[in-house]
Amino acid sequence: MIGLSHYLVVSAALFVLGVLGIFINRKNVIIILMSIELILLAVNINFVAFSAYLHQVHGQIFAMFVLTVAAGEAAIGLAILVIYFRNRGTIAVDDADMMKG
Amino acid sequence: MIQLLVFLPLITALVAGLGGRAIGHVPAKIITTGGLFLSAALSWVVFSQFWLSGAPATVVPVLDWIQSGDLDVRWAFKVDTLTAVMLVVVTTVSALVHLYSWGYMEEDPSQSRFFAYLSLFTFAMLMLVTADNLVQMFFGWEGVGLASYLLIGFWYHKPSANAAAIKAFVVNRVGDFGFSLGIFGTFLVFGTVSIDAILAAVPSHAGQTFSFLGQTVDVMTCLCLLLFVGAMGKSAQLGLHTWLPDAMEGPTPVSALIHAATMVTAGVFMVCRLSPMFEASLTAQAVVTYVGAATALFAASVALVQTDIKRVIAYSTCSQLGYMFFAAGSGAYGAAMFHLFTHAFFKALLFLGAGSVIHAMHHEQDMRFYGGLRKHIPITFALMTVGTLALTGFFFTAGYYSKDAILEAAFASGTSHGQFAFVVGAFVALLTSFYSWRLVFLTFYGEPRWAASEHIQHALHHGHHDTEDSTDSGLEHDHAPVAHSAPHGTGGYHPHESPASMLIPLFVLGAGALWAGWLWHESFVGAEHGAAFWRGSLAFREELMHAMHEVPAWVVWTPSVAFFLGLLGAWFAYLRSPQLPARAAGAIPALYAFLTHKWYFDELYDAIVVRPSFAIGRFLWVRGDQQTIDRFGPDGAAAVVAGGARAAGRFQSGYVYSYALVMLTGLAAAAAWFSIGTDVGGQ
Amino acid sequence: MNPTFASIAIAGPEAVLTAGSLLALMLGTYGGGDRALKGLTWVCVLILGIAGLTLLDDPATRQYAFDGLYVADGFSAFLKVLILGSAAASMLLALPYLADVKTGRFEYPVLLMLATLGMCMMVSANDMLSLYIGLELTSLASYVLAAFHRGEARSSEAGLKYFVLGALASGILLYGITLVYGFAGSTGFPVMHAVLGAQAERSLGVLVGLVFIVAGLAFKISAVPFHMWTPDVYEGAPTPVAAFFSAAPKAAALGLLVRVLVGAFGPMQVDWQQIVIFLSVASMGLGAVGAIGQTNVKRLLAYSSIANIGFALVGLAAATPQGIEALLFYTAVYLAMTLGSFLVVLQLRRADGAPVELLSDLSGLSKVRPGLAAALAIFMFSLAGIPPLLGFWPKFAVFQAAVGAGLVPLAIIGFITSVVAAYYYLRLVKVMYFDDAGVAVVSDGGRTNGAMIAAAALFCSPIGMLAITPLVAAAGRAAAALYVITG
Amino acid sequence: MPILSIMILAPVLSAVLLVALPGMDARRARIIALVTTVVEFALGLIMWSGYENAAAGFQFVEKLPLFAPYLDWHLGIDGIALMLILLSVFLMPLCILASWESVKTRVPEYMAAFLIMESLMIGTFAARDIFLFYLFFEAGLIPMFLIIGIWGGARRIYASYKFFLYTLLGSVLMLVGMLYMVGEAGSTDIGVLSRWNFTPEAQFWLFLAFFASFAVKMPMWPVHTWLPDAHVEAPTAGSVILAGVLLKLGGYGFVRFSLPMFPDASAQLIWLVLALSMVAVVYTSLVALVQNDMKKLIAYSSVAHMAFVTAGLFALNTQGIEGSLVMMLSHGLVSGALFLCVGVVYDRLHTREIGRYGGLADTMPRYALLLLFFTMASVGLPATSGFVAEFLVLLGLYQTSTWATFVMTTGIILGAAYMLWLYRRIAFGSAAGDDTRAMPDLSVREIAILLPITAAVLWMGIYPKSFQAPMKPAIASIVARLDGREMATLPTRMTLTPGLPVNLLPPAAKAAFDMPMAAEPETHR
Amino acid sequence: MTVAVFSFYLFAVVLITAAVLVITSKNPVHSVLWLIVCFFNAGGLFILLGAEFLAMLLVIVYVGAVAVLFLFVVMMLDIDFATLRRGFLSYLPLGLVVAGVILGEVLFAVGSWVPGRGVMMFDELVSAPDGMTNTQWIGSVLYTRYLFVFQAAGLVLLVSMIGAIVLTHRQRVGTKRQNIGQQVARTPANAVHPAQPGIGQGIDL
Repeated sequence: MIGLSHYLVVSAALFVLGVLGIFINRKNVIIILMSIELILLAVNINFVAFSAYLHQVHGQIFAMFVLTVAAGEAAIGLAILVIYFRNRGTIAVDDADMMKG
Repeated sequence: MIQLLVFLPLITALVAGLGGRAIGHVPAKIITTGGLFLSAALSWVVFSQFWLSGAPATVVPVLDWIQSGDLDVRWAFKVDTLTAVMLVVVTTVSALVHLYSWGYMEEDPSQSRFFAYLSLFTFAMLMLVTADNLVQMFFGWEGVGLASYLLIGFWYHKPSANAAAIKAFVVNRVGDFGFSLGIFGTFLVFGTVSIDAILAAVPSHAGQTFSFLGQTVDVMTCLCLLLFVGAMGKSAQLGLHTWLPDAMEGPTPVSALIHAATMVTAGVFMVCRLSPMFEASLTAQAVVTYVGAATALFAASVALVQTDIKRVIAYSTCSQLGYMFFAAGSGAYGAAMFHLFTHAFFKALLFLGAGSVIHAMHHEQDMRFYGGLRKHIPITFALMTVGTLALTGFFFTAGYYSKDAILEAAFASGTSHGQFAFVVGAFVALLTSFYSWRLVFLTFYGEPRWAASEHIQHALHHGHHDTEDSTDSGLEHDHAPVAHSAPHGTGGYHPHESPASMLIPLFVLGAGALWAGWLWHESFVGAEHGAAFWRGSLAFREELMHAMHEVPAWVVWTPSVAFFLGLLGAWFAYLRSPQLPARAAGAIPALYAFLTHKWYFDELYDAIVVRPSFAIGRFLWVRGDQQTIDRFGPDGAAAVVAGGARAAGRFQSGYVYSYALVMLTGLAAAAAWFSIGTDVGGQ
Repeated sequence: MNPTFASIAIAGPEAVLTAGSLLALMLGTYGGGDRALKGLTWVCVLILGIAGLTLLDDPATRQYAFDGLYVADGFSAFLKVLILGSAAASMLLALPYLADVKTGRFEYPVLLMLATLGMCMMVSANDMLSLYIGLELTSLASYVLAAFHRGEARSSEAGLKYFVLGALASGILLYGITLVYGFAGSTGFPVMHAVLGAQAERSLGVLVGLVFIVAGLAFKISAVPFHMWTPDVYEGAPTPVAAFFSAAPKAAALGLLVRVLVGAFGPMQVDWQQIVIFLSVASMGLGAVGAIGQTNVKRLLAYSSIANIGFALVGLAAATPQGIEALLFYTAVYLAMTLGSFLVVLQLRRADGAPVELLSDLSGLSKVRPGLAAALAIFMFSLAGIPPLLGFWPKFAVFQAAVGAGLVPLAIIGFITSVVAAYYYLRLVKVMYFDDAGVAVVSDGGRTNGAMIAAAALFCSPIGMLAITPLVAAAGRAAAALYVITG
Repeated sequence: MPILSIMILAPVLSAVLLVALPGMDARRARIIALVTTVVEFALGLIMWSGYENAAAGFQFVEKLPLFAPYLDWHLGIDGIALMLILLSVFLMPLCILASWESVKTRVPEYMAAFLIMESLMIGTFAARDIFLFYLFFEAGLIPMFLIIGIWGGARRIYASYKFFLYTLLGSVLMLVGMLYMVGEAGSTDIGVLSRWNFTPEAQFWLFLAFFASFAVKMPMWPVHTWLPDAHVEAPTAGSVILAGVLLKLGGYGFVRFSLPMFPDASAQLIWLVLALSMVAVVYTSLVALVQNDMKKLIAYSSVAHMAFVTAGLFALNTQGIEGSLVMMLSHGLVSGALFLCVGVVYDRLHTREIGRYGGLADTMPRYALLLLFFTMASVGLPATSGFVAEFLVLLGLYQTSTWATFVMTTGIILGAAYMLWLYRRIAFGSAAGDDTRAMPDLSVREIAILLPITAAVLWMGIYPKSFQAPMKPAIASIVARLDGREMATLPTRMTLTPGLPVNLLPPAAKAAFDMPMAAEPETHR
Repeated sequence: MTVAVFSFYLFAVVLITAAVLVITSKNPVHSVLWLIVCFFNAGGLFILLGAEFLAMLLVIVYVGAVAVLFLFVVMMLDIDFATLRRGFLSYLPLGLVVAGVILGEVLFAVGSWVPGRGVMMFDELVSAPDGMTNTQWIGSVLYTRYLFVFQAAGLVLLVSMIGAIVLTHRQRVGTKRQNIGQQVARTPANAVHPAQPGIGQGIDL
């Protein structure tokens, strides 16, 4: 019998993997963007799971908007990535340290 | 009248001091000297009122001063016999010294300043002796200290004079420390600082105790001793005496006025003024006696080996002050005052005479370079001899009456400290006689030894005499002994007698030295007349005065024997076989060194007070302020903050993953805080 | 009336801003493009003004709209005034700069206006959903603005960092929202409040959710330890954008945080108080300490904004109407101070025409431009919280609230950090007044900016103290409005 | 006529004019500043003449709710405030005159800073609202920071920072305390708070919070180290104001706040204050002895003098408090004058190193005379203001603790030592160099600066009643407030045992005398 | 039921594995592909939960648009993949610790999951009310209850559109483009530019 907590556990694992992906990665910003997508996916799983078990549509609507925003976010993120690459010729995270201190 | 008497010197001092430059030296001198003579005349009028017609004691209020809570201090003049005696002493000697200084300071470029200081001093001294309350007395006390400071340091180009001035002021401050505590304690106990009120209330507080520095002590003993510390400082008693010999750096008239006749006796005056308090504490009296006796002995012993003419007299002063104190300690306040009175005449005479000698010897003060002066300055010689006779207590001179009175009173007091004081006093009388005559013999007899003196050499080479400027010569010229000095002493130098302005005061004082004792001894210490004379202005113990006149004959004769022994000894050692002192010094070098080093007091103080103060000060400044307080305080805090800033900067590495890590660490920590720290339960 | 129209009427500012931003976009696209930037900017300011006007007839009572997704009350109105005002200022102050560095693109005011719209939605959010959308609207526009100077590596790096971390923060926030949603069965604030209020024990899930939500929002206000982006982004972003970031979004995010914590998590006050206290202390401390070694004015002001957020959070930590009032008052004054500081920096150019960025560029400013130096000194002393400058009083207010709530240690820590912070504010003064003139500075910037500087300086000066009474009264009404149903 | 508001606002207006008016040059700025300060002084005198000495409570009260809800514009003075305001407005024209020639750069700004300083000082003393007080109290940091930092010496930056941050840190704790108090009492009126009875525990913490601020401001040992630095680096007039008035804010704070508002804590914590004061006197006096920098020496002497102020205040009796207040006035005049004297020679030789001077008695006799006078006043010679102050303080303190008095009184010895040592090195001996010898004597302007202070010092020393009388009702009310508070058991409370000599007491009672007093719980009231 | 259980575990395991591979792949192209796998499996989970509409949306929007966008960018940016491999795991330990702590906390939180008082939580999945399909259910509220957010989401997309254009749109130098605004605004005054070039000097156009 698959219960709510199963989904929550999957989502938790996915969330943590997304988180891990952000700082495990030193060389490629694109993977960071993908990690963010993973996090949002985890969120969506949560929303949908709760929505289902609460027997509400609200969670799903929320998840839908999260998807929408995530798409927009991805667009912006990639745009920034592109101009960053244009300026610096690299997308390595390690190189993004012009400003610090 | 009393206001005029007291304030006249102040006014003249201000005129001469602030306007001296504008009005010139001579007018300034005329104003100050004139003012002082007027004051002196008024003083004699006041004194005669008390002496002859028995005027009542009065208090003349002037102005409100400090009022706070129960404390009410006013500027006011208290005039009674004791004050009148002091007025006479102060104004007379001061007037004479003013006159004397006309000649002595003739060529000093800033003599109007000198006269202003003298008058200022006189004003302060008058405020002291007319004080109606302890605070005003303190005002005078400090005022004379200031004047003394200024006058000792009058020749401020001389480092030694500056050092002596500071020393005088600071050592006196040590005394004032005790005096102030005494005043505070007195106020606490009596609720007033008015002398009349305090003395009236003494009986009701006798035997009370209070807590002082955590100890339970007898009120009267404690207060008297604290006040006596002040007296010790001002009167250069053993322990706080070190400033007095150094004070001889000042011009000689100053020594005569301040450091012989008046200021240094303020301590004695204070003890006498507050004598009913001292009467209430046997312990305090004993302490006063012992200190006085010890000082008398100490100073006399040091005087034996001094070679500076002024220092000999200074130690003599110190010693005589010891006499006065042990007289007071023995209960014979009248005798103390009497000695104070006569001492003022003959000691001022001696100092001024010494000044005359110095003047003649072109500011050479070392007796080793004197000798044979009696033919060159006969008047000075004669008057110095008069002074010496009086000091050493030759029959019927002033000193004879007062010193005998003291010794007899000490013997008659019947207390153990009195007896002790008597023995010491008698011995000191012998020493006094010895060193006094030694001074006379070295100065006026024997062969001239002047040539070795560099002052004389200086005068000879530069061809000018009598310039006060020559005091600078010590700085400007090499101190090395002059090699080509003539073997037979004069070196071609001809001392000459001082001008009239200097000699007149000598004559007046000489008269006082000769006859003041004879004239007034009945009034001051007479068993019958004494009480009527003092009329309660000091604690006059009639029974002691009676006992004094009934002491055994050997007691009466002791001082005279001492006088002759001393005279004989001095004659033997310095005229008959002049090589004897050197041989004696060689025989007991330790004692000799002990005496020439003035019992090592200066060295001791230097080692335990002066140098440690500077060392501690430097330690506290560098180690305390800079290396501890600042280092751990503001600078330390700044360093901590700066370290924090560096740490924060290190976290701010610029890498996005480290930023994410920080964020997530924060998140994890906050979540952990609730996971662990909160008692969470399901439903 | 049609409920939708009624809702739109309630959400006046948002409606105006939506229409206005579309209009501006049209105007920009077809009305001359980038050359019309100045005119377009003034049009946008006008639109913001109109949006502000719709707040005037704001009724005293609380009004819900859009099926409870939106709320309009005194609290949101107060914050919207601040947001609209500082957004307008941010638009205007950018004009000379953009013209100077040749990135004067018409999208700048449009994006700013869209961000402002998002902020208005944030402070009016009554549901996690509208909160999220508003937040993202603002964030996305902000990411773009940070990288707006696209030809410059630092700007794009700033945009990248801001984006990555912002997205992470959004993820954290959302994850927290899901947890709470599962618990409360709703993301509407009133429902959450009610459900949580009915709860006897605290559920760990909700606590973790709360922590995640606060963390996500703390990122937006750049509270420590979620502040890491701030210095880098302020430094890299174009200066007017940094000025914008330091002002309006802070007000909006603070308002949002307050709304969420008080409106939704009110019953869990004990818990979030602890987090807020931590955030506050950490922000004050790090803001103060971190700025000390800085040589870049923008970076320094970034740390300053972190510290100031810490101080503002003290009011929230008090968790009383008085504390919220103080927080609002703080925000209002802070906006003037930070915008003023940025305005002065923007007003200056180095002799070679480059914008002033380094502290050393300001050396001896007081001799060259005494007026500007005096204004900046006023802002610095005000930020340092030295009476009688106005900047002292909001600090005073928040700490008064903290002491009133029994948080004396917090107040003490806060004051001590304010002393540390004073150090670097003084450093600016020192550079301007005590040092000798270094690089020649010239002033460049329109009369508008000059007037804004003068106004801000006057407001922060002791004369501004006369504004205390009306401002505090307004903030008090706003805070009271927040507590209407929950209180 | 709202004379206090006028006195506070007039200098500000004048300062604004100075910096805002176009075409302002140095000469005009000086004249405007001088005229303003002289007018302020005249207003101060008018106020003094209108002050009712005998009346208790506050006079010239003004109240406007301008800054509700935080604070009111609430002004009023009692005798203590009156005297300190007079001190401020008296010193101010002298400061302007002292800077007449020595300050050459940015004169309008300089004068403006001083005028603002004046306004803030008056405000501090006149404030009747606790936060208004704080406002003025703290605001003074800004102009002083600028004065030290812009017109100061070589290490001015370190000194200005240290001054600013140190005092700021001190006062923030006080602000927390104030917030608490206002929260408790529900009023910002100093009068109300002075009558409010806080719980002893609250008093304890509040006392410490206020103490942190006032101790730094005084400054008391060991938080005094900012003062020498600030003094050394500040321009002459800055030092005068710093020593003359700003240091008094701490003492004023103790009188206005600590004593009446926290009487129990004050009584309980006198050991703390007295201990620090005792250390300060000895410590800083010894440190002063070894200084080679004139200003530093005087700065350290200020610390020692301020220790007398604190000790006197915490004697908690009429004489002590009155003495402290006189000490504040006196020190304001005397140390101000001493700094002015340093400034005179600094203007000529541009060094404060003592070793570079010497023999000024020859070259500058008038200067030497005045310096001697102020040296003696600093030493506390009777007939100068310093004596009245020291005497009252120690007299009052003696009734509270003999130990403290004993230690503090050594200050008069050490004080004499370092001041005379200073004087000797400057004025006596011979000139250290040709430049020293060539220094001209005091100009008319300089004499005009120093003579009024001389007159005031003498006046206060000989007839202090003029200055004490207005303060008496205020002090009486403070003493009444303190009356009967349970005082900390000091090891050496001065107590007079009744008439019986100790050896006549019963053995038990005698034993009690031998016991250390600290062991007896609060028997001495 | 077993099918459901099996499907759940299948989707879950593949999802997690793919997610691990997304963040650990050395080649970003592989990462994108693994991301697509994740989306598909998440969609599967959504279907198991009865949210078909969202599952479709996920596949269409993400796989169809977002992931392709990623791929597009990855391919477009001329990245030197060889240099990207270096130093891959050096940050791992600390990251793992923090991630582990967060995972632990979240699991701890969801492990004891209970809904709030008064909240109806069903043990089993139930379908939409009134026999509506999931899509109908969503459609019934999306334009009514959620109008506000829907419109706002439109604005979000607008912003991202503007943003992407602002940031990436370049006017290439050397290409001739028509600028209507310029053409309309052209006046005789600025059309003619009289010049008097000196000898040997050109004119600057």
